[in-house]
Amino acid sequence: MDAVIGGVLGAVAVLAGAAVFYVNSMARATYSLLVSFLAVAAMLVLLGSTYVGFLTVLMMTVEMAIMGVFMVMYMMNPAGLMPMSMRHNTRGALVISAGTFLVLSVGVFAVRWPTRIGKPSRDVTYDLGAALMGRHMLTMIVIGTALLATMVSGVMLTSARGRYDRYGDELDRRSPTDPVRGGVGR
Amino acid sequence: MNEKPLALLPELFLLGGAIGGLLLGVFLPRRRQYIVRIVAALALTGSVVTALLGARNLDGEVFSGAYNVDMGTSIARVVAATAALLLLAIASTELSGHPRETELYTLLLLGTLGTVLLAGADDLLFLVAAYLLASIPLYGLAALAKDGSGTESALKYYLMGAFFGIVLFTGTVVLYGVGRSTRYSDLVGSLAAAPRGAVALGGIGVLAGLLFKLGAVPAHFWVPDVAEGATTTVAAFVTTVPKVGAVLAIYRLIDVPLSHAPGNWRLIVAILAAATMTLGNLAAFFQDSVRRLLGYSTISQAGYLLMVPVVAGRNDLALPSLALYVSAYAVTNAGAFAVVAAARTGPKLADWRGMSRRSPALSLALLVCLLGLVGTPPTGVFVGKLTVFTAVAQGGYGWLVVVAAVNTVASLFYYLRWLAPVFRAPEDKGAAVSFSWSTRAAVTVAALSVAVGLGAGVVIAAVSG
Amino acid sequence: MSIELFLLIAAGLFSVGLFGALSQQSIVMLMMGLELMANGVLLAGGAFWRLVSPGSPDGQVLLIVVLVVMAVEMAMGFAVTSAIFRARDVDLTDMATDLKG
Amino acid sequence: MTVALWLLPVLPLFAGAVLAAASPFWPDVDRVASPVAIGVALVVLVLALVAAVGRPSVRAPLLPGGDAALSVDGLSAVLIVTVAAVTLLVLLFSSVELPSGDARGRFFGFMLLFTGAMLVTVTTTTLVVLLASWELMGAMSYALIGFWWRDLERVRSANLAFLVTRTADLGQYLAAGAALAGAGSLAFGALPQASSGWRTVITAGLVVSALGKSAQLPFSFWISRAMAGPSPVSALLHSATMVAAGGYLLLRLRPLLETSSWSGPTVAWAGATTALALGAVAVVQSDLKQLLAASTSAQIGFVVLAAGVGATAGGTAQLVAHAAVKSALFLTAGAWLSSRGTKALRSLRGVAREDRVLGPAAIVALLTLAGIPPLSLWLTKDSVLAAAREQSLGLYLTGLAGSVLAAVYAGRALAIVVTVRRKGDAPDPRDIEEEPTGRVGSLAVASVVALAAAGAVLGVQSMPVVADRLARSIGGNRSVPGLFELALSALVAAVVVLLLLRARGALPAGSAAWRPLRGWLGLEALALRGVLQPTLALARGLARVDDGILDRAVDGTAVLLRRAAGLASAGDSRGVDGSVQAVALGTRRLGALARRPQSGQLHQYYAQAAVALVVLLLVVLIGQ
Amino acid sequence: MTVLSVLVFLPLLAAVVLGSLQGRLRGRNATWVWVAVSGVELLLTVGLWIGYDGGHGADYQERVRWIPGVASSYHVGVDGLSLPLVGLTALLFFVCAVYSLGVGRSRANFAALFLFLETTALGLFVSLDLLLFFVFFDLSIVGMYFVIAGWGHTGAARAALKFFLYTFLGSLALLLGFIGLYVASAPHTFDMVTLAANPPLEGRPLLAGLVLLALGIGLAVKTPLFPFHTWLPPAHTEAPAAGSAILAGILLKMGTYGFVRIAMPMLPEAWSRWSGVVLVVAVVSILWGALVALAQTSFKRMVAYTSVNHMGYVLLGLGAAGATGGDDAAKAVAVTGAVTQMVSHGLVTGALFLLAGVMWERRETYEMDTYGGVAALAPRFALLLAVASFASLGLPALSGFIAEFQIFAGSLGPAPVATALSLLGILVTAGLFLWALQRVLLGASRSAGRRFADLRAFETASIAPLVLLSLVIGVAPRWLLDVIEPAARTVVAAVSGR
Repeated sequence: MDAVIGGVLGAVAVLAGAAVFYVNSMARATYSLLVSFLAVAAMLVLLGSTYVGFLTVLMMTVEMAIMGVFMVMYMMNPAGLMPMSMRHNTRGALVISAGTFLVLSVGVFAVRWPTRIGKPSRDVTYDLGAALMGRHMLTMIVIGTALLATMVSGVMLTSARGRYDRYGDELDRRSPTDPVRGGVGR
Repeated sequence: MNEKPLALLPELFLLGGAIGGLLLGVFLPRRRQYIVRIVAALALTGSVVTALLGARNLDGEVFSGAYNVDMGTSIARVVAATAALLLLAIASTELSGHPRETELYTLLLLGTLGTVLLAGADDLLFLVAAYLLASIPLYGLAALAKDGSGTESALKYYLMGAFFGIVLFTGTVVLYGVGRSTRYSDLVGSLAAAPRGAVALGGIGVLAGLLFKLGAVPAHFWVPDVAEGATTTVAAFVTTVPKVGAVLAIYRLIDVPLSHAPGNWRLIVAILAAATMTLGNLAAFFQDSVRRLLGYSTISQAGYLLMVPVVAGRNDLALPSLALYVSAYAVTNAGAFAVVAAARTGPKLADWRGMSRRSPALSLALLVCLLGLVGTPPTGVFVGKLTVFTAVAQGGYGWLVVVAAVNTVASLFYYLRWLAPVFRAPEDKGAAVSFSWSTRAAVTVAALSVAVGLGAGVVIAAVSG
Repeated sequence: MSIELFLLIAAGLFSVGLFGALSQQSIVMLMMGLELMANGVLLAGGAFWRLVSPGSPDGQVLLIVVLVVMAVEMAMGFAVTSAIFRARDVDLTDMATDLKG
Repeated sequence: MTVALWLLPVLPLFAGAVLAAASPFWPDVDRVASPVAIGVALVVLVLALVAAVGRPSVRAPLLPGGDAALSVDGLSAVLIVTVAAVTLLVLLFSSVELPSGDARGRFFGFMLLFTGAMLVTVTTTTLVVLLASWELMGAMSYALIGFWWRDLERVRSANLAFLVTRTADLGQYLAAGAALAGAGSLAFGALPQASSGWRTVITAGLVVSALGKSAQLPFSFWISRAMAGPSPVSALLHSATMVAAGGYLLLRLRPLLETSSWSGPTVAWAGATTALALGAVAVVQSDLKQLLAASTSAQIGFVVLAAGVGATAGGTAQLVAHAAVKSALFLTAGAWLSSRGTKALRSLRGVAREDRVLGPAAIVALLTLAGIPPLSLWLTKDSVLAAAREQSLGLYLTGLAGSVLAAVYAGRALAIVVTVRRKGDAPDPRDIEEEPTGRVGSLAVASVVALAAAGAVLGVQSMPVVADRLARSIGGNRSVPGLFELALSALVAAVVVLLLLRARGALPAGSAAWRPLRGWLGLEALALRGVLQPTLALARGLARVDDGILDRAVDGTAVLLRRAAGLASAGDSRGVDGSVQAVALGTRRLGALARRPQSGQLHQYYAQAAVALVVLLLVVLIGQ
Repeated sequence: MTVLSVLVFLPLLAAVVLGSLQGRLRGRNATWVWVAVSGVELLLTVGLWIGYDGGHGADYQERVRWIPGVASSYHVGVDGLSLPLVGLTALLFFVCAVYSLGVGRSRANFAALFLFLETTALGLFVSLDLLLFFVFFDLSIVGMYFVIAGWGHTGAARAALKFFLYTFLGSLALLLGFIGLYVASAPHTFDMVTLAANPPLEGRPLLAGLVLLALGIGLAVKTPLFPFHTWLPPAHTEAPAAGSAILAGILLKMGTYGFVRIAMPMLPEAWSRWSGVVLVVAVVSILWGALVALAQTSFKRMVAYTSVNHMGYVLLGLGAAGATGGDDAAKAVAVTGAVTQMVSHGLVTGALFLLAGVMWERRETYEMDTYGGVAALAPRFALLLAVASFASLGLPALSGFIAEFQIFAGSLGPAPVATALSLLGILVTAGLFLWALQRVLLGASRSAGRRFADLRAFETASIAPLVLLSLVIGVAPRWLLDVIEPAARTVVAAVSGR
């Protein structure tokens, strides 16, 4: 039964993924991607990693929303009003990705995967938390630092005007001078 | 649980410097951001000093085997931080007073931290995290100037990085799948009995991610573009510092988890090394842009660096030779970029014509650095190359040494293409380059590259223990 | 539940994503391709945890890490895209080819 | 005593070097050169006499197995005195006869250097010193033949003489190597003890070098070109010393020649053949100096013959007597050249009648050369021939024919210079080479007279009493010619000379047959065409190969490719350098190729990276 | 710090001082500094020679740890093989300094570069450590590149690049060989003395052959030997006179010195085994160099090719020492001759290149056919050119004869055919020098009205000592041979395994 559900969900995930590049509107593509992610999240839940599955759902939904905002902001073609093909080297991409799939799927069946050892604990999520706080703490600290780096560089790249533009080279303006009034700090 | 926070003091210096600098910089006037530079320099110095002190008494695995404070990590700590320190000198001339100077230093320190962590990673998960930390700041740095070429280079850098990041995840997941763990200490045993095909996929994936950081074939495409597009400081940084961590991480990967795994991994690395150095050299041959030329040159240098992991753990000379080469390379490459930054000349080789008249000191520094990159004695790279060649020959990869030697000769050609106009009489009397602070810095770095060669004995003795 | 099934689906997702990464001109669409690839990796990770070594939480941590890293990378991607769009009004990779040779 | 032996060569060598090198720095050297040189020559003569009496030996370390060793024994004693005496007389002659405008410092310097080298040659006992002096003589002969270097033809003659003799000298290099390999020593005394294979090389090498120096066949032609030098040079080098050195060496190496059965006869035949062939060449020459040059080869041929048959004493006597006679004749020719302005025989008709002292001296010398009794060469030659007859009749007959030819050429010259000048015998203006001075210095005449007289009476060496002593002193077997032989040769010589006098020196017609003889048997042309020109052609060909496509590389790639294609089809070498250039071209292409992936197109980067990764994966899977 | 270190690094110090003072030195002051320093070097060398203890092993040894990790140290010393070359180096650099006094304007950089080159040359000859040797080997290339590129004639840039690339390739091959020696030695070391005392790779013919091949290529390029010689003619043609003199006189010796110092003692078996190949290369170099020189029309190119020929003689002697036949005494003579030839060639070719420089100074061409009759215009020039040419063609009483005679005499036994063929070389050399003298010096002065000023004092003072020393060696060589012979015997004993 699980196998059937897994197979169906998998088919949904792959087909929705394929649809991302088939539909001719960015908005639809975004939705397809979300569907694919949701299907995978469901499979993760099916596999017993409930927490990660739901986390995926949450994160991906938000991410797709951001992506939508992003498109509205910059891409000028938010709802696929102007259908257009934005592909290049389709044939080459097809050959390479098909080849990759071939190699991978042959590998999937050729390899004798290790047999299962052990059983999932009763509370997987608790164990996960313990591992994150214990053995993998340093990893998480590093990822945290990476988040800091992401914030710093992300803000640096996206902000059109930095603090010296707004408050002057000496940072001595009382209030920032912005072309559009009402920004942060007003 | 063997959490020894003090064992990570050098890393904490870097992190502290980054955070402290950032907080400080927010309140500093634009012209006085040099204070952040001083903070960064102090942090880096502290990191180097504590790393040197720590190298005397290595702590080994810390934090449940995620991180390994061994000689390799110590090398990365010292070399990466020292290189970053040298690059601060370039930054001080190029980007002093820049509106995003504070962010520059913060990201430099974070990138350096990421590199160091990459070198010390003893767990695939940690490796992924370190990869992230070593990459993210650099994407931002590449676009620091926010000009057309800078952002383009950042875009390419980022997209390549993202792609190879996913390849790295893939490898990690597959190795985890067949090895039942992500810790190197577990993988040594479990991968030995693992199915060949899966290990091949996983190993290639992880290796590919590190090759991206190293700037080696087939993940080298970003290197020339970033070298040309980004500011000089950043170009120098991304072609110098990440290589330190990447090559040590590859070394560890070959030495530990893949040492008994199916597949001839040493041969793969050897092939990659040969391909990388050859491609880098060939592409540099008729390059007219100085920065791109340097970019390709760093690709070929990555190839030479990659030679050492081929014999990782095979003989006593492997790690010392890597230490020597990587430190010499870092200094020399930084020196070359420092000269470029100080010369303030056009982007083409032809623009360098007559530089020897305009600034003899700078020309001499360039000579030392470029010949150093070739491996002319007595610069550090020579001794590094020599010991690397020796170690690799000792490990039974004589053909790789021959390939490297031939490549070295070939590389001479394009370095000379640069040097030739420098020492030719100028067509018109260009303005003399003043003997400024930046010139002095370039000359100092060049001198340092010779000093590494002359003091090679000390380095080897320190690394050999 | 056989592991081959999940891995096959993961391989499919990975390949579809790869196709997108290779063929899409738009930077955002390209990033969607990368996300799909990561999606496949995520699925494979989940399968490995459950069907090979469910006894330890390492697999779960791996999934978390992949998820977080994916998100971080995407965030960075948006930032870079914003920057280049601001600097030169570029949203297609084909438009950013000044640096070459 | 040992000091005298050291000084004997060192003094002239040092003085000569100083004189020769001084003029660029001190132009006035030309004024003091001749007195200094004559003084040195005088001292050398004294030293030679002292050494000849005292028979000292000296030695100093030079090379392992080859010390710088000099020693005076019977043979050397005779020769050092001869060399010193002839040198003194020739220098005396030169001091008055050399045109005043010439670079006297250089001339006398080289002459002294030459003398020193010759003195070393005849006193040394090791191969390395022998080779050194041997080659130094060759170089000095180059310098002296090319003395008038503004005339390039003379320079070419000098080049030729040097190169031909050096070619023969290679034999001595081989011999030295073989001596070191076979005997472990370069001393003469050790040579006969060398292992047999190496001994063959030593013998052959030394024989070749001696034949070359002595202008024996097949090297004879260089002496013809050597006549381009001043006459005193010919008087010293091409009669008494350098050409004599070859004969001397063969005499000296008699013990070595005796160790093999082939070497003696070979040498003897080489000498006899030269005596015959070059005698014939001498007969038909129209130039006095050329006649004398050919006759020198022929007469030294008898010395070589003597060495081959072991008649060491006879050979020595022939060598010494010939040295005096021929020096006198060359000096006479030189004197006539300056006083009459010509050395062409047809323009010298009756000159001996006009010079009251020089004339008779020349007549005596020519008669001696012809072998007229009781003059010296009659006796010395016959004693050599007597020894030859003991070995082989053919050798004897060949030698005898050679001596008949000697009578013919000497008689012809004699007939021309003594017969009265008739109408139509006036000097041909085309023969006038330089402005005639019309007079000969008395000092010059005196030296000619002294030499001619010495030449005439030196036959006493072959008188039985003297010859016995000489043989004891020098070694080797002694053959006394029988009365019949002596009478026969005297008669033949006399008849021939008388016939020629009657014919006023005219030769029978048949100049077509004589052309090869006039042209010295065509040996020079053979050497030029057979050796020099092919060598030059080879050199140019190799140079082209060496330059390869270097020069044409600038013409661009198209030419390069066309050439490469052409060369590949022709199978011709495009040169060493060309391949370097081709590598450069190849890398240029590769360089362009290596940059092609860097298209700036991100999706292409992705595609390449993906393909590369898949390939890597397959490599891991397939690789062992 | 022994006298050797002072000797090696004093010029470097002076070079640094000159380089930093450039522009502040008036007139010929920089050149005078150069003369003074190289003069001190010469005096030091003379002192070194007088104090030399010709016993076993190297004298004046000094050893300081450098890279202990790979058993490499700053190890210097002189023995019978290196002392003559050290002397030659000191003399030739001094002479070039004096010669440059005649070149008018101040050239601080030029002087500094030559002083730097002097350090590399001296350092190389006294090195007793492979790495140290390599350091100086490579730096000499760098220095010479700048001499040619900076002060050469019109085509200098191209010629310099070719020189650099070619010789650098050689140096890399050499490095591979050194690494091979290091890896094969037990315990691993780069120390020459240790390696020579205990040669690695005995009984491993294939590896030893490969290492020898690498060393051989590296040294053959530098020497240069056929077919690696094509960088030489353009480099010489374009280089300034003093540069050519140093290049031919000193730098080429680094190659041949490497053979006798490194290849033979450290790979004796392989040297013996492959001596046939060595001999073939030697013979081809001799004949090729001589014949191609014969065809040249440019005086300087001609002299350059004769260098190939003369270096071929050196290799002939060394190759013969490795041949199977022959006794050790004869082989020692050959090796002694080879080392003597290095010195002799340095003196003679140095003089010839300086004379070529005089030709260029006067008429800016090396084409011999444009000269003729110069002897009438410039007797001092003519005298020195003639003597130097005769020394080069091996005339007795000059150094070339002593050298070549020993090579031939010693080599004939072990290698009869090769030696016999090589003898043809001296004949061709004789021919080409006579022809050259004829074209340049002799004949009626073809260039009526064209002047050719005779040698000036500085020129005479620089060239004459070289010729005179060649004469001294030619007449009384014992003082030199006494130094060389013990070392040559040691080398031969090593190669023949006795």
